Amino acid sequence: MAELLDFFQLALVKATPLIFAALAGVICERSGILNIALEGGLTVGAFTGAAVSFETGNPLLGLIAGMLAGALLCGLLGVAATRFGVDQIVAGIGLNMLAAGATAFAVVVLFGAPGATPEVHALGSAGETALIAVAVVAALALQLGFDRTPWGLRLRACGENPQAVLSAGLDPRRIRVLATLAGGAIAGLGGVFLSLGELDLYSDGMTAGRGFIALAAVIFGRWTPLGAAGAALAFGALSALQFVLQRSGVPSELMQALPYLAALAALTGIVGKARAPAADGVSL
Amino acid sequence: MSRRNAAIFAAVLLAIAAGAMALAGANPLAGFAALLRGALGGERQLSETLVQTTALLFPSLAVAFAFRAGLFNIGAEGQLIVGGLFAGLAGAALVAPGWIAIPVILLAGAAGGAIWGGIAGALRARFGGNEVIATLMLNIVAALLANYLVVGPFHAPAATGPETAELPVSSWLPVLIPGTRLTISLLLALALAGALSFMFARTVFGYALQAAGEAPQAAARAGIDLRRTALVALTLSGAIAGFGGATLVAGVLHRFNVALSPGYGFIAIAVALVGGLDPLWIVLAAFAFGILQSGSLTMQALAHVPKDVVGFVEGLAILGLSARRIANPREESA
Amino acid sequence: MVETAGAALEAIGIVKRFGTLVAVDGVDLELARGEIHALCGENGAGKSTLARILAGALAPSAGRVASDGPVGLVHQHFELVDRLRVWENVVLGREPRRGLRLDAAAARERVRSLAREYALDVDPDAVVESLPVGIAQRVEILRELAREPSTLVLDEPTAVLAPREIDALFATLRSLAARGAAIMVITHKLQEVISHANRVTVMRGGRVVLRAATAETSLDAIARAMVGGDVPALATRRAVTPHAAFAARDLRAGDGAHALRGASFEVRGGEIVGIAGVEGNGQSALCDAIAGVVPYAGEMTLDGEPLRGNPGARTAAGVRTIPQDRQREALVLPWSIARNVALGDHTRPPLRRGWSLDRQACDALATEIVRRFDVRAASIRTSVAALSGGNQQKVVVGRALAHEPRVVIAYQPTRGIDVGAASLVQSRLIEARNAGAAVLLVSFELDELLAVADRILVLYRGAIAGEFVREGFDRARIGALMAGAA
Amino acid sequence: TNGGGTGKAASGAHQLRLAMVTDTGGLGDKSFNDSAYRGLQMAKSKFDAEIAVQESKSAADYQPNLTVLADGDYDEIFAIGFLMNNDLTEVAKNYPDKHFAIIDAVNPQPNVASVTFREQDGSFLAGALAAMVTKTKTIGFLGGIDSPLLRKFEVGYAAGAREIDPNVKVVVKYVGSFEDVASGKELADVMYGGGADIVYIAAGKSGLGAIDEMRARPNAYAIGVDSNQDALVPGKILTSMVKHVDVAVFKIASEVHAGKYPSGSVQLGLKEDGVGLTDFAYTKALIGAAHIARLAALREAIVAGKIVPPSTRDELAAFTPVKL
Ligand SMILES: Nc1ncnc2c1ncn2[C@@H]1O[C@H](COP(=O)(O)OP(=O)(O)OP(=O)(O)O)[C@@H](O)[C@H]1O
Ligand SMILES: Nc1ncnc2c1ncn2[C@@H]1O[C@H](COP(=O)(O)OP(=O)(O)OP(=O)(O)O)[C@@H](O)[C@H]1O
Ligand SMILES: [Mg+2]
Ligand SMILES: [Mg+2]
Repeated sequence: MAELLDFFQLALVKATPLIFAALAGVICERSGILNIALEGGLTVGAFTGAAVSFETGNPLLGLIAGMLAGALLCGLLGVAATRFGVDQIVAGIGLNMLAAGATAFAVVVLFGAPGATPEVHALGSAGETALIAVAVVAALALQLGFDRTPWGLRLRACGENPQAVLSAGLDPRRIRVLATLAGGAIAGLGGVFLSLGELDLYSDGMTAGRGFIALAAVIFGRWTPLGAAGAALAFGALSALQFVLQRSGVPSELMQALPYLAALAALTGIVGKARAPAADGVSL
Repeated sequence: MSRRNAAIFAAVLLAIAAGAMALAGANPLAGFAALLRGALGGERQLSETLVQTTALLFPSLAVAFAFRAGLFNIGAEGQLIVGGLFAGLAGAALVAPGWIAIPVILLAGAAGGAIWGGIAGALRARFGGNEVIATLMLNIVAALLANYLVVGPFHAPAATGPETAELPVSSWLPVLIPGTRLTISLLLALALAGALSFMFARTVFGYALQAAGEAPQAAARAGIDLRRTALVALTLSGAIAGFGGATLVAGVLHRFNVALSPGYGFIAIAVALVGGLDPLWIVLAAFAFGILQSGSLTMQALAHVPKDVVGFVEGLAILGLSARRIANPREESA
Repeated sequence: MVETAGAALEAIGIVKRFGTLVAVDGVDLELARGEIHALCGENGAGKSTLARILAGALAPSAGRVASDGPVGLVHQHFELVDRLRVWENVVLGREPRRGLRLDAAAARERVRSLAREYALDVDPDAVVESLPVGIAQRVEILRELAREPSTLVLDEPTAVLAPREIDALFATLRSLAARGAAIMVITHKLQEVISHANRVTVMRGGRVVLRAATAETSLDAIARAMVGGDVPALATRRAVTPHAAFAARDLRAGDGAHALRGASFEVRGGEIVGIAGVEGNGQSALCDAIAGVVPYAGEMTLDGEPLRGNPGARTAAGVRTIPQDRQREALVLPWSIARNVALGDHTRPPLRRGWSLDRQACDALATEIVRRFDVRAASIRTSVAALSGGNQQKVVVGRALAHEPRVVIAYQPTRGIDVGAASLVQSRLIEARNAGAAVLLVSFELDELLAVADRILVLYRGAIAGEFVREGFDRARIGALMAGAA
Repeated sequence: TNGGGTGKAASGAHQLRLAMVTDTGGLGDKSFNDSAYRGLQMAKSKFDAEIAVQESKSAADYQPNLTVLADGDYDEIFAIGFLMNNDLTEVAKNYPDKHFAIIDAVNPQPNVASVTFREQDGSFLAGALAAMVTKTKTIGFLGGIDSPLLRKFEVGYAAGAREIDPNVKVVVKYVGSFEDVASGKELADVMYGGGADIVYIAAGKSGLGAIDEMRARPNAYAIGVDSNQDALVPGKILTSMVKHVDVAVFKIASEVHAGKYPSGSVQLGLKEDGVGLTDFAYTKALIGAAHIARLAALREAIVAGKIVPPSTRDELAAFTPVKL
């Protein structure tokens, strides 16, 4: 019983950054921006959170700064995709490289040694628990926001037919940029969870592909906040299971590959046919 | 992007790169000079640049091949890895004269890449699954698979690292210039670029492929089977990338190693787009990125510019170059 | 005559340049409250551009627009969010709220009351993608009406509507005008202009070439102004001995409201069979089944042989189609004319030679089509994206008729193109018939069928409801059958 | 020669110039690249040497990186990591007048000095220590990515535990990454939560997370790796299995400074002080003098060749305790 509880706790902890990133993905994709740069959003969020907490000694400021950094990075994608007609996927790949390079470089410049920051003031286990709760609440709140508010309606419309949004007298570019800013802030929070919630430092590569698992969760969750959060939770449980079952005969690489294989399976429609937003990935 | 915007963008990029170097305590001018000298400064430098060009060229042509058919293959990286893996396994196992072994190794690589691309193609053809996501996921699965096989069942007994056994010397690709790593794979890549260029411009197959990419509904009405096209295009695209992985194994490393690629498959997307998806321009674009790849090593050594700055600048470049429209030249006029 | 009560909108000296092209070249226009104003002109005359400028969706290069209230624009191609509900589409951007929340009940009620007020019957909870075009158009109009515009501009609103729906639309517009709004309708259907509009403006090459009250002008005068001369006469039909060519037995395809439910008919060589009917009665399914792009049940034969296989095999057998959406279903827009003319025939000689496409043969074919169909293009290397809609259509028709087709399936081949081009296309169909082809012509415009067809079949709810031969064409009876009379 | 834009020593005296090529782990790996770099920095401060580092992004970079440095006038070029061995052979042949050294591999070229370590020896002592101290009779090994090198640590550790007490359970887990700090922490949580009270952490940066987890748990201890990590959490890191890459690099640098260019290969084990446990600065009381004495005896046995710690899983299966 206690073990089961431990397992659930571990699954939740594993899932939380995925939930944040997946929610960010849902917001962006429902507005029509296919955001491959979630990984980069997590990275800059984690780094900025740690760096600002180091400089100010205040992890809450770090949290805010991490969200801003995520918003900035993904907002860049939003602006590029709405103002410069970029190809979103290529831009996303570029942003991921940029985020990885810039943070690694900044670690050297700011802290004198490569690889990782020193330990910083973190949010502590209370903060970690709070952020886990925030992730769950955010999923619920976003679902309600999508279904029940004018902004949700506009966002959904924008991901389906930006032209129609334009002729309804709204500016789809603005909506998309706002969506990437909001999504980026949430992805940044996912990064902050890693560096200041679970841990108390930033280390190069610490996001370790979580942004890509989140993309899979978005599909698996059929582009809805609750669905994506649920998928993220399932993927979190898979990783937790991987930890527990390791070396019981199953290759650990296979266990690690499960979320990605699950996403591939989702593409076959076995979890039910869901369509991506019609204008997902279509630049304006 | 207009020519003027492109110029402004390039200037901004250079400025940011210079700023980053200065921040790192390096002299930007020395950095750029080192970049050029390291890439083009002599026969050896040039040959290394061409090695990088070749390494980029295969996945770039692979990406262009799929894009032309309207399929966003961002899985060239995974296809390259699996191709290299197959080539490494075949090459280590095969004891045969070079004229047999080398083609077999290269074809094994192509087959590996084809399988990996074909999975995405089948998902697309059979279920309409989005190939962007499929190829993205397959990249990660490829890396895990390679690690599992190379550390586990196929680990070379003598090797300390995650790699397969060394290929017999007779199975190495012949070098073009003695004392360098430049092999006939460059010629193969150029020939492939030429063949693809001809294929797109002249052949019925290329015609159908591009029609399916540009106007799927019209193509379907013209008797072009879209599902088959998706399967064939992604499979062949994967085969090209996998072939490239095999040339790295047989020509550069002489074994498969999990660190085979620094992300050639991702940079290839930028290369393909900069080359306007036109094989001949892609050759030039690959050369330009080859300069960056190979010159950046010298930048570290001579100007003490950290490698992360190079990654950062490459990211910026890809971001900027993504601003070229590739899809529909006819903009929605509203 | 409706009383006009001053100008709702006034445009002065409007100029719009795209690069070197002057799309609108100094247009003055005044729309009066209470009037229905028709805007006509050949393809590329600048109508849509002007409309967008009037509605504020596009900034003019010169000139100014003054209006005494919002200007609504109903687009040529609908701009609705397919996967949202009707009410969501209508209130988008002006949502009623309760606190932070969207007040869905109020929104539904708003749509219902608007629908009642203007007699535009629609279910607020229907998902748009499930709606037939005529209803979707109502949604688009409702959305504009919800903004209470003082001027409403509609760009080719009737191109996709059935005659009855057209009448209903104009009834709505009339009641809107009666409340003091100004209405401008762009259309290529000159009969509508005469029957429903108060005034007409004709554009040509970006300039206004005719302004008139409809009561004081004629269909012919408008057409001549548009074309800048005489409208070319239709080709004459020669007597041919018809022979059985194409036959369909109990053909079923598609599902839902637009399905084809068991149609049996034949089209003989040397005859044009017109399919009359309101859109959405199975026409698409019929054409798609013959082209082989959708699954179907039933049998088809060509000269007694079963017709099977994929679209390519059918093309090879001599079945040629002119699809309904030329830009998506027929052309590869970025490609040149020369490259486009091979599409569908790229797998066979004479256009194929070994592994390659024979460029010379493609060029020769393209040159021939451009000549015979009067395609207005700089050269055969011009990208078809740069052609106007009418000229694109000519390329599509030219390609379909190029290789001595045995069967031609033409779905609304003159939709959206100007009278001159339409006449040319119709003539070429008649010539193909004269040469022995079996032509199946689907049109929602009865006038076109009456002018061109040898025989008319009425399609109603997916089945053939009546048949008329040319000597016995009965406009009223056909119209009644189209509307579902027994 | 190619002096680049780098500053030359002002005086006539020759300035020592040293360079290294990292493997794809790069600087900041908290493992042997960092350790080698420390060695270079020692040489820098001691001999006023000029140092340069070339980081590699892929396996294909090794050869050009080595070549670029060989073209510069460096007195000694260090190749860090076994992965570079083949490429080094090529470059060493092409530059017979240049001097190289490689860590973790044996290279036959005359102008290359090779240094390898017997990680399993030190790990054996770590395992023995853990088996002596554990209260739960369960200890853990946490690796980065499963690979032959890491298995030398894992297997030596397990053998050492078996030597002391065959009933001690050794839980082995791999993070699957050297960089995933969070997963390192979570896995540590699983291991400590599953009853292990001591975990030997050989996971690069992922290990930072594991240490973080350990710190927060009462009665949980860790054993560090590669460099002396004892001070990270004083009293809770029992010891560190140090692998003196830095010392080896510095030693070669000193010889070069003295005008001698070493070549041939050395294998550094316990005897040569290439590997070994730290001095229990914070944990003497905790471990107790008896255990420390027993460790010393084990060390002697290994040095004397009476115990040969296994280096592969097959050898481990065949390993039977010597029972001194
Ligand atoms: N966005 C644009 N960029 C460049 N040229 C344009 C653009 N939009 C329209 N044009 C040009 O302006 C001219 C007028 O186009 P417009 O769409 O107004 O014609 P139209 O009268 O509506 O034609 P149709 O009857 O075919 O709908 C055309 O020649 C077209 O080439
Ligand atoms: N970017 C562009 N450059 C040049 N011409 C353009 C461009 N975009 C649109 N056009 C022109 O604008 C005109 C109007 O485009 P639109 O899509 O409305 O076609 P259309 O001529 O109205 O055809 P339809 O009969 O289908 O309405 C066309 O003549 C087309 O050539
Ligand atoms: Mg128009
Ligand atoms: Mg038009």
